[in-house]
Amino acid sequence: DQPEQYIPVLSYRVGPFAANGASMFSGLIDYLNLTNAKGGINGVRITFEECETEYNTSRGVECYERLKDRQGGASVIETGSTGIAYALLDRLPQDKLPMTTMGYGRADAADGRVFPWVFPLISTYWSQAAAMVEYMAQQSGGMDRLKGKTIVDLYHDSAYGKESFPVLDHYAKEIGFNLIKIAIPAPGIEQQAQWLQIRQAKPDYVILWGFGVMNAAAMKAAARVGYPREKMIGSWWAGSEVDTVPAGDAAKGYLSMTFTAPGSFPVLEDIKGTLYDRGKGNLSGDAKFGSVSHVRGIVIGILMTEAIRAAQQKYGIGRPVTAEQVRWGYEHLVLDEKRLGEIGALGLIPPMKTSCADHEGSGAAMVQEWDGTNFIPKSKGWVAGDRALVRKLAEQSAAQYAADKNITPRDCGKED
Amino acid sequence: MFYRLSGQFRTSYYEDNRLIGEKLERTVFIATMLVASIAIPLVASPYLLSAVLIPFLIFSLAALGLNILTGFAGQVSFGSAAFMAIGAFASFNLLLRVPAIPSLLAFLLGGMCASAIGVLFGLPSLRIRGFYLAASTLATQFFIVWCLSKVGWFTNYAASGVITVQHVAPLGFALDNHVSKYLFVLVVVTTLTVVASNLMRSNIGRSWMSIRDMDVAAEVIGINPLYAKLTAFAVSAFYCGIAGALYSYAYVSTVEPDGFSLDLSFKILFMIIIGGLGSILGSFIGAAFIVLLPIWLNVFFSAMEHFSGLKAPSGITSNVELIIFGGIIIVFLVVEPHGLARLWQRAKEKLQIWPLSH
Amino acid sequence: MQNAIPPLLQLRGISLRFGGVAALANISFDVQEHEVRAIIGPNGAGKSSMLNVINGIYCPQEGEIVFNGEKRTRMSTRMAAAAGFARTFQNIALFQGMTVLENVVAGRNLKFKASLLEQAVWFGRARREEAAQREKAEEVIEFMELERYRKKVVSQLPYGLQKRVELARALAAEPRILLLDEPMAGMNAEEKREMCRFILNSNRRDGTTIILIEHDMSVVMDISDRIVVLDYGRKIADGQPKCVRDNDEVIRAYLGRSERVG
Amino acid sequence: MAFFVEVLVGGLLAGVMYGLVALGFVLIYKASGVFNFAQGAMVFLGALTATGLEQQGVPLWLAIAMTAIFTVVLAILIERLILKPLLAQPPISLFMATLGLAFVIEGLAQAVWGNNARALDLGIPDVPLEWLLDSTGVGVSTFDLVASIIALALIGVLSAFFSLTKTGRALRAVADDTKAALSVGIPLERVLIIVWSAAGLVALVAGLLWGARNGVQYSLTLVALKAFPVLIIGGFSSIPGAFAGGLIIGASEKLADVYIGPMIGGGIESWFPYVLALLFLLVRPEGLFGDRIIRRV
Amino acid sequence: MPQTRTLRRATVARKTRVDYLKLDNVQVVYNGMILVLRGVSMRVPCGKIVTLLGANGAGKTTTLKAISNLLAAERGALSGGSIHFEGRRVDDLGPEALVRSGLIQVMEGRRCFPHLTIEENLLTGAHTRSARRSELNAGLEKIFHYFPRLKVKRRLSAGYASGGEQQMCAIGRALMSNPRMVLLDEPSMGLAPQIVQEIFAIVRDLNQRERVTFLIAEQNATLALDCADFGYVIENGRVVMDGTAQTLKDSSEVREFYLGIGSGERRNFADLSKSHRRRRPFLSVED
Ligand SMILES: Nc1ncnc2c1ncn2[C@@H]1O[C@H](COP(=O)(O)OP(=O)(O)OP(=O)(O)O)[C@@H](O)[C@H]1O
Ligand SMILES: Nc1ncnc2c1ncn2[C@@H]1O[C@H](COP(=O)(O)OP(=O)(O)OP(=O)(O)O)[C@@H](O)[C@H]1O
Ligand SMILES: [Mg+2]
Ligand SMILES: [Mg+2]
Repeated sequence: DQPEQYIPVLSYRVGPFAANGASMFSGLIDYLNLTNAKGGINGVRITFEECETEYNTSRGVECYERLKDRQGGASVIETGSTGIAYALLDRLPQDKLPMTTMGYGRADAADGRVFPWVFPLISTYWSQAAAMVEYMAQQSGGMDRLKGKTIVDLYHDSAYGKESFPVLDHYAKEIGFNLIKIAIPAPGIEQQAQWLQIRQAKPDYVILWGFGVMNAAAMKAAARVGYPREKMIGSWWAGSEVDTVPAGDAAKGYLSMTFTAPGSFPVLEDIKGTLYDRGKGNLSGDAKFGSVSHVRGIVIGILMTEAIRAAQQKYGIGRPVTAEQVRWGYEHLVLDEKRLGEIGALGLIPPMKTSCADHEGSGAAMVQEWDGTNFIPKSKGWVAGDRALVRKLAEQSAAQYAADKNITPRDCGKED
Repeated sequence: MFYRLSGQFRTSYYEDNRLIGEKLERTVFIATMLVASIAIPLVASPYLLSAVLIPFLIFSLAALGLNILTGFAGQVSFGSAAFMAIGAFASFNLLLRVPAIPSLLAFLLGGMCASAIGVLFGLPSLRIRGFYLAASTLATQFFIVWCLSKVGWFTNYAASGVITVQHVAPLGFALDNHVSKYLFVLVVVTTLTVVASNLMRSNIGRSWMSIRDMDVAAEVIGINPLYAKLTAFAVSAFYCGIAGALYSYAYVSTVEPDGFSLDLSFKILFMIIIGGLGSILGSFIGAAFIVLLPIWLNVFFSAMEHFSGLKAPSGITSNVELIIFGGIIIVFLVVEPHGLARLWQRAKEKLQIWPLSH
Repeated sequence: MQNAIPPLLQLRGISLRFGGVAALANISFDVQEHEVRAIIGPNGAGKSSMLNVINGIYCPQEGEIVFNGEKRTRMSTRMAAAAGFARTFQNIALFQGMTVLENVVAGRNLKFKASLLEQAVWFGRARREEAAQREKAEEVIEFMELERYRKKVVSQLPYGLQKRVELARALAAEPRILLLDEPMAGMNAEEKREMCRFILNSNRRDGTTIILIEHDMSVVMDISDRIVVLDYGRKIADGQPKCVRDNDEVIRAYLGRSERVG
Repeated sequence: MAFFVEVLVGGLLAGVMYGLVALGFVLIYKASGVFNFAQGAMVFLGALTATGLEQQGVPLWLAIAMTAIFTVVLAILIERLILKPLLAQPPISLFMATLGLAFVIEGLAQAVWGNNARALDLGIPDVPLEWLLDSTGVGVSTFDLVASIIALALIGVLSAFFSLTKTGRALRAVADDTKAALSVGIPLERVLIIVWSAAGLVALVAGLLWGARNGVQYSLTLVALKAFPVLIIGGFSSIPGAFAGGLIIGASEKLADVYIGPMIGGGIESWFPYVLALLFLLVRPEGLFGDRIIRRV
Repeated sequence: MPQTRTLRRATVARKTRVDYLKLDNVQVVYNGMILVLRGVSMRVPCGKIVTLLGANGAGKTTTLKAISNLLAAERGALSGGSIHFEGRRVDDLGPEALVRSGLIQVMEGRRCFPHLTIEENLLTGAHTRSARRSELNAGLEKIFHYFPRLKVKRRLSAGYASGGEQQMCAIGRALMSNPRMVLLDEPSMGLAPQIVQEIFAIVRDLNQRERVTFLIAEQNATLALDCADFGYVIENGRVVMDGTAQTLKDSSEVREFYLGIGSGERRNFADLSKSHRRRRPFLSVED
């Protein structure tokens, strides 16, 4: 029998965020299936089991507890939900199970010394905010040109919406631009008043740190008050087809951040050829193939298999590894251009390298534009903000957390 | 046949006022408690304890709280999650800011805070009734959650408003593993359930029910609606507050105000309606129904797929589960509109006269 | 004779209007302690409204109420309860979700003194009180011959029994004044007789003052000491049964010629 | 000042859209005294079915007509399977049943049509009318005008239906006392089907308009949330109340958000309408136009 | 077409003249458990007035509800027996169909629609009729003629009306349907003596002039028996006595328990002695 490595999939395919969740988790499953179709990871098959969380914390915890010990134990967990990820935070060290929070969750978890089990891979919210500012500066012709400009942060009034504050506040003070924060309470289906305010403020950019229907509503409202969509930059959770398609023409020209580049890549072709053309794709309806959410799911899968591969490299090739060993793998990911090229994902994500202390790996992001039917790259390559600043903020915050929770940070120097 | 009440005579009113009247039921209750407190911690898997039983008990407690207000005192509320939030955040702040405060006391005071706010938001009930009152309790729900997330002090200025609760050891009993958490929750929930039953068989319980059934007549026999309604709000909010504290300290440990959303409030309301308004047992049955049924459906469908080897298109199963869940709610209501507890009671009555049919 | 003792309850110039329609216009009458005082009149005359004024559910626009020597322009419902008013309603106002026993014990709620905390732990005073009040309530239940229904939820009882439970709830409060709004509607002769027995027993044994609205003339004539007759908000007669019975205006407005009385 | 007017007008127009959603609730409440939790799901279902059909290549008008027929069929099913067996049961049980219904509808809609977000183009432009903007500085779009006209027309027709026709009277009777309504021979079955069809059609209209605004996606179920405060202010049982309540909520919510919000941290739209509604209720416990609460002993 | 239908109905009615309404061994259970009617059989001939006597809780209301098929709304059900109306089996017919075929019930406890005005209440009674406005107005006038008090209060929400006014409204509402058979549940309850007289006068009048058949559950047995042709007495869910009104009036039990006449003369209500025989005089059925 082929050795097996087990990954529980905590997905949400019904409920308010099903449109995102369904494609994303299909992407993950597609990549796992692709890996298996190619003989697994050095011959180790990946098995997985899905559990519906409805994006609901309580059900997420239940799914986690139900699946984590199945089939020889879970290797890694990825919930796609901030609430569930938070709820699992305390359970991970006890279960010795790594969790990835790709593009969401606590930004300070990038400090692996305090959060040994959490991996906010590729980029955190803070890196995203820094990259946003960096992009605006590029467009304006330099950081100093931002001085005196007005930037509106239209944010979802929730924990998520406020994630950008520390970084944006810092930049606003340092560079001297005028930051206006406007909250949109959930669900945010009606934004007429806020957009009238925005029009009055005549901002140079509007950051749309939105979620769900709020994004389409914002684009529509922007169109109504005549604010150019080209000046709106969404966060990456405000940057998928789910957000732009419903807005119809109003979305044309809209920009958003992303940590996965739009476009066609060999790995996508591979999945299409190996799975979809043979009717084995996981998406219901091929229309969503290659959509932003789908690709993000694929990337989650890539990172999972790469971490397992790295762990095998150290602990025994061709044998299943334990969750603790997978964590080691996650801490020693080296996805340079060469490796990315081998996977067929060169350019799909920024090259990244993790370590015991750095659980983020990259910190870069890309700006994409909606051309009416597709997202296309807008920024020239990957953009990263002030990495040192973000790292400093993360370390401060993590230290605070460690103090509150009586955690002694790991000494990364002593680990290999 | 075995379910017979004959031969059981009560000789004093003390006896007739007992918490659980029938001998058999008493035995069953004691057996359940023994199993719950000894057998389950010994044999149950961590999964069962920490992902099923603990949330079930906590939601039962919240449902019980809401049932006191809605089922017994007749004031429908959509704000129970907000009171849970108050309980959670008040306990968090007390433990954070009051040096050396015993955690049990912090929880108690957290519940009291919820109580106090409950009284405040209960005031409109003196004038507003029915669905109007229900809809206006939404103000409570949204306002409190907004406050908690806007005022940094409540979340100890956490950047995004998320708090991670402290490790606590009530009465030296550290809540650091599934079993201890489960036992602690079990003790709290049992105690509060007994207290609720006491209230229901006392004068205050009757006052609540009379206000619910016919407020004019209640006033005419001398019941003070102000007192009755506000105590109901207070006690209910207290229960929800404690449930909130347990939710954060014995279950998820990292919470944000938005976690106590309207959805949660609705969920708790559904528990008591499907379980049975005005029934303590109903709160538990309802919580079990709403918490466990989706899990069972999920497990069932996974098993089906596993055994049949058929793979339904992704997303379909989840939607089918949802449809079945809704369908089952409707079917149960059609069978017994007064909730599962009433269904159970009717089954019991049938057993008593079995094998005769009338 | 009656002048010697001041009346227990006096209503002076009571007027009550609902958006321009006068339900009661300048009504005055008094009630002596221990008497059975009947109010009769055609439908819509304002009898129930009168009771509502007496125990504070309606607030009259004019007039004053003198109870036990105290003058006030309106009663408050709870004050009335505390002062010993108990009442039954024309449209049964029982606590439908509660059992007969609970309804009757609830009638005694003013006798409970234990605090919320004591009730919560079911200890000491709360426990003793519950048993003591229960005993009293059981006496009433026994007296009203409701033992068989003690643990039945009232909503499932037939109409007539509900009326009886309502009377039991009122009697359980050991009232000083009992306001009865058509307590015998929907009963047959024998059942009415029983109700009369309960009412008169309370009146004679405990000295309860009774104000009674009833449309069955034989009952009213038999058991009441004095009768007030209202006619669309006006008082048209007041006096002892035999005077009222023969009053022409009463016959015209209310009794009708063919009513056989006694 | 101009800004104030602009916000005010924007709020009023938003209010019209809220009122449209509230209207569906009112219909059911008026006919059965029940708060229909599934109204949001019905809004979603209506819009999703219409767009789903359209994407299958059916012309839009035909898709809408087919959806309307489907709505009536759904109403018949609801009557048969839920309302009839739950005849004359306490409103809270019916409320719960509508919750079950909401789950069924949501699950069904997504199982059939998938959970993609879709755009819906009704062909009504949603950009401010130039001449109006130029002359008054107030942005009102053709879309707003159409929505307002539709809302007013619906409200007029439905009010007339309820107050002038025999069936309307029967509906109110059913809400007051179902058993008594049965005893006088009101055909409950037909009456309920009519109401639920009407509520379904109103939901369809609301779904189409909201869908054209924000796209057709699950969050359409959330527009129901906006209807709560509208209902409280207007009164659960008043059709014109839904409209008036919508205007009041829309206008005050936007003004508060712009003028009060910044002072206390923003995002007050989440609770402001409810608190406002609560204040209204303290003065008038049955809303502005709702049926008076009759308490008489 | 409507004409032929009436014609057909009429012939059916004539054929079954003897048993216009017929109950055979009807049993009713509430909640699937509580057996309330234990086999009630009765016959109501066409064009007659029949009264139903019985103590509180005997099952009068339940019998009437069984006939008009209103039990389902209270989770009650017919568990045995059959009911025929105009020769047709009707126990599975909905209440609406029954009203259309001419049988209407006035429910116990008034049951007006509180938020509708008195006039609207009356009009709902005519829901099954496809009458023109003028016919409706004529109907209204007829009711107002019977109950002048209602005319005064026609614009008042029924919920605010006095008990008696509501009762008149409920009766008037049923009459608005132009019924051919009326089930009256305690029509005299809460009405002033004059109006009670009036009600029975109306019953007699409708019966004689429009040949409306009545089944009346009534506690004012004196009046009911005066007005009725036949009577049934039920106790504890069973018919324990039946016969012409006169036979019942002459029976000593009925005299004592329903008419309040003990040993030849009316007993005074102020007499506190317990009656020598307790309730349930006819049969000692188990509790
Ligand atoms: N919904 C119900 N559920 C259970 N039992 C019921 C229900 N309705 C009535 N009963 C029972 O049925 C029996 C007969 O009731 P019913 O109302 O028919 O009596 P009735 O003869 O009309 O009495 P009354 O003169 O008091 O109106 C009673 O014992 C009552 O308890
Ligand atoms: N809250 C109210 N609003 C409007 N009108 C009212 C109100 N209460 C009573 N009325 C009117 O006042 C009049 C007197 O009513 P009341 O109930 O006192 O009559 P009643 O003498 O008890 O009659 P009945 O014998 O029929 O019970 C009635 O015409 C009634 O319609
Ligand atoms: Mg009256
Ligand atoms: Mg009856």
